Amino acid sequence: MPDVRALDYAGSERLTMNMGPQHPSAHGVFRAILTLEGETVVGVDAVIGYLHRCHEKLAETLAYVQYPTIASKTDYVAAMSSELAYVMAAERIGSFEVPKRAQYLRVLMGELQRIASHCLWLGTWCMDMGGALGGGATIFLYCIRERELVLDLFESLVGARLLYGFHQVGGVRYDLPEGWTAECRKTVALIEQRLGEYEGMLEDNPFFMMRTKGVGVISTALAQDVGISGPLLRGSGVEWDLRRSQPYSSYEDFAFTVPVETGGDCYARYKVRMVEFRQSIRIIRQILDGLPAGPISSRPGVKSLAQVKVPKGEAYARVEGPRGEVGCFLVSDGSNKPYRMKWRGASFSNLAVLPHILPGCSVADVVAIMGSVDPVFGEVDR
Amino acid sequence: MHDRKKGVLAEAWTIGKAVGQAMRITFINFFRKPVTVHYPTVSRPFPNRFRGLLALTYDKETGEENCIGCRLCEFICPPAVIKVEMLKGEKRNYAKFFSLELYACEFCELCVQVCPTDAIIMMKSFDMATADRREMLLDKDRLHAIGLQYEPSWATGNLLRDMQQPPKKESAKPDAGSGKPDAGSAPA
Amino acid sequence: MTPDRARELLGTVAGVTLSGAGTPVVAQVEPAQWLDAARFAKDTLGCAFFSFLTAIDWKEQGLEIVAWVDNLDARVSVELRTKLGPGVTSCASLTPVYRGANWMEREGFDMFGVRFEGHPDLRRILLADDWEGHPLLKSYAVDTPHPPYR
Amino acid sequence: MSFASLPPAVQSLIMGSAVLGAIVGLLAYVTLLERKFAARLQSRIGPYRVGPRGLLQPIADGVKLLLKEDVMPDSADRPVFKLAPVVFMIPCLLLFGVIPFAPGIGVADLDNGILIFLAISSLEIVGLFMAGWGSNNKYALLSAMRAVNQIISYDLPFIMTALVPVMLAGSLRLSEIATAQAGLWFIAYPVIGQIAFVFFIITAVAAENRVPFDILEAESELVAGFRVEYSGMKFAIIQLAEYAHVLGTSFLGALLFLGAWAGPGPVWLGPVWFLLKALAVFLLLTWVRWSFVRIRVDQILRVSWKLMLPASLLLLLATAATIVWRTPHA
Repeated sequence: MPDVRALDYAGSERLTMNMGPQHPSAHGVFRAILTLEGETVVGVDAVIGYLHRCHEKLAETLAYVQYPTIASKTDYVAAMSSELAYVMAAERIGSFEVPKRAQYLRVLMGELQRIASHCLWLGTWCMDMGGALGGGATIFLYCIRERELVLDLFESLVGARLLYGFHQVGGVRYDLPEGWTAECRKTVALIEQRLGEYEGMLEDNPFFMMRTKGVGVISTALAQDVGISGPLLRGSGVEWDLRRSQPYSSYEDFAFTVPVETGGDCYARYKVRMVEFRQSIRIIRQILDGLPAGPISSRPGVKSLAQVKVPKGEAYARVEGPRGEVGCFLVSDGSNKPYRMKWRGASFSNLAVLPHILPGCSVADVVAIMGSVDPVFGEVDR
Repeated sequence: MHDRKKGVLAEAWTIGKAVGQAMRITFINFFRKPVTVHYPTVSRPFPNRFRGLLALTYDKETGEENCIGCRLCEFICPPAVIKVEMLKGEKRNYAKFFSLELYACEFCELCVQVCPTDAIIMMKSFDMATADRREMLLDKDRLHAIGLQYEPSWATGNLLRDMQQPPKKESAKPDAGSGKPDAGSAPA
Repeated sequence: MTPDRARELLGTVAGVTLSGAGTPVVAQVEPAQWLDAARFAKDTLGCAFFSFLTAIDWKEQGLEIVAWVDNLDARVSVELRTKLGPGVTSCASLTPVYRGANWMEREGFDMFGVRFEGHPDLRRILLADDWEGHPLLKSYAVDTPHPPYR
Repeated sequence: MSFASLPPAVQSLIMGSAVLGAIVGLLAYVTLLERKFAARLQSRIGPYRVGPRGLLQPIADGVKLLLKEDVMPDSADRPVFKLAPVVFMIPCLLLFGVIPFAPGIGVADLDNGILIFLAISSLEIVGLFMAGWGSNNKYALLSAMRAVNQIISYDLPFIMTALVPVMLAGSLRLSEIATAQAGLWFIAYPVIGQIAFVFFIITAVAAENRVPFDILEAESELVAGFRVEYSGMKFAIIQLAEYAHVLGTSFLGALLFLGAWAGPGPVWLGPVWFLLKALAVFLLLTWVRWSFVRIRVDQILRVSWKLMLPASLLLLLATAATIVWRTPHA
């Protein structure tokens, strides 16, 4: 955080303004204590932790069979990828194999989740920029309309719309119901068509371009230094996608491109995510075409608490979630509960970049930048 | 706003086109059917696997309660909302006491999955808002009553475990979990 | 840069013990060399990407600090670890090398009470400022009473 | 005894009360219209629960706001805080005083009607700034400062654009501008008419502080802007006044460009036509509002001073030139 007093003092009175924790664009419970000079931000103190639920302590008290259902509460907008990070860490320590069908299902869910999550991001971001009583709300409702379709798919698969409990150590808990693949194809086709509408409303639109181009530039060096990941990192010109660079769960079987933009501004992040939308749809189609038959789990379904025991060891499993690298660092002492779990939330690191880029922006840019970072506070505060 | 390379007129034309485009899209959506569901009067159809209100079941043939008070669900429950006491019987055991704190339940379906007798299941219902928190503390009678009141979801312990069953070593017998996409539409 | 080359280079740094094979390169560092090892990882190994920093409480053996950095171009991951020793709660801060260590170290201080020497702004980050104790220590029971909510 | 034989003061009083009553009733339903229209743009239904198809919703809203607790911040500047909604409301309602709704129907058909209209229209900023200042809230203060910036910079091009029909009609009297369009609505006037109308819509949206120019409300940055501390009836008054201002501008737009009460059918249908046209302008403003994202305050000002103001001046010049060119030299 730059020292406010060290900045050059223009002679006007400074205003300290609290943005959050109760604020329409706080994306949950983020509190930014802004020091303003007129409308220009000169100092930022970011306060987080309002949603802290001791997930890391909780994980030490819950067995490997129990925690995946709660792991979904860390990043509740992309529950599938957070669950996957946890079970992958456990599988990596124990060298448990995962059947091919389960791996494909995990990828399928991960990509659907990415679509759902990006829908929410686009909607809320536009709402930040466009106002709840204006065009932003329109895009928000369009995005939510499409996101609901994806959640419908999840609901018919696992029975829940937000917190799935889909993964378990050694595989997945639910197989596809009848008619699901056809429904899925229909949904992604519809979403692909609607994506064009969002782009039509936003791209070339002078208002949107003015708000996003050149705003909140994150340099490549800063991006790596702070450890931001996902679309933000790729928007800053680094080609780093864990699905490509460290493939997990059979991602190497699928063809997709990793979008990279060099602008580092809000518009670059927007472009990256819009391409990711389409690439996710592409991966989903490939999976639906080539879904292998077979079991969905290498271990029998959960019957008791002590069923999954993981040998002594440590592992760090990282997953490319919609917001970036979701990591789970697991230390096992050989019992049915982890000895220590470190949750590396993508949003936590992504949000840590804000104090570096906000000074010098105007108040209106603060919300645009924060929206483009796409933080989910369940994951920041854990 | 003003791009110096292009002329003012060309710039105005691009802006005008983009503005028209945005307004055209909202206009298209004006004629789409609203997606709103008039919730309390109309209810969205529940999917078959809906994870909703929990309930206890009776045996269809004998009319006896299915729960044997084995406490497996109590042990597995991540937020620890289930409390069971066992009552030893001659032929079989019963639950002497069964309570479920629905206000802390996270609907993960683990209790359903571990139940060896398919006694605890989930119902196709979610609207359980109440003004009194104590109403969400469900005892055995309430849970049985809920089981008769709503339509049950597809999942039961045995069905879920079958679905997740890995292939048996050597004798790979086809079961619900392997092979074709599983018949989720079959009611329990 | 390959994992093996990184291993070879890291082996030349004083106070570094290597273990494991392939990626990640696990380097056990003496606490005194902590900052130097991180600087070496960034400058020489090209690990510019800072993934996370955390601590593990090994009960009577004391705390261990774990940091994970990546070289994104060469796809080499380096896991730096240092055992602080029983009863020691102070460690050099990585903030001069990695700006991302700022929040991670604040979290480490918050949860484990590790005092990161040289951190510009070591405050609690997730818990309230008046919280008592450091919850992720094994000595902190899950049902420790907490001050009432306000 | 006929209406015309009454003393002028009594005539104005009766007419004023009638217009006020009609406008307030209309305003309530204009809010419903906007909500329904916006809902359909967004694939929603909009309010539908109160009364048949939600028709009683404005009344329910009014009752709710009436019954709500009126909260005032402790450290607010009390007289200013209390006075602000009224100061804000009065000019917004006064707008309707100068609009002729049909030949002879209207409170006052002044010979410089449009000037009065434009003057009153920019007065709302006083109440707005009072509200922002009196709330003793940082968000409100920022919003009030933005408001002053924005409204001053957009009233100028707004006035310039409104002068185009004045020049075409050759009169400042609103009723004469209306009758001058008997042959050709000014929106159909070649080139100049259409450009002027587009400019009018843009500047009107900006002067009404509606998205994409609603930086003073900007709820994602400033929560609710200048009205963040207002609740209950005071909030209702501010809300009503805003809608009154929008509706007044819509009437002006219909009068200046769409031929006011001209339309097929008998003469008594005139006011109905006028109302329909005004609502069409209102819906256009609404449509713009619900289609774009907001722009930043400095960009708004830049657009105004560097683009809208020169462009509207040029337009005015072009209009003058056209008129001179088309007028046969005597």
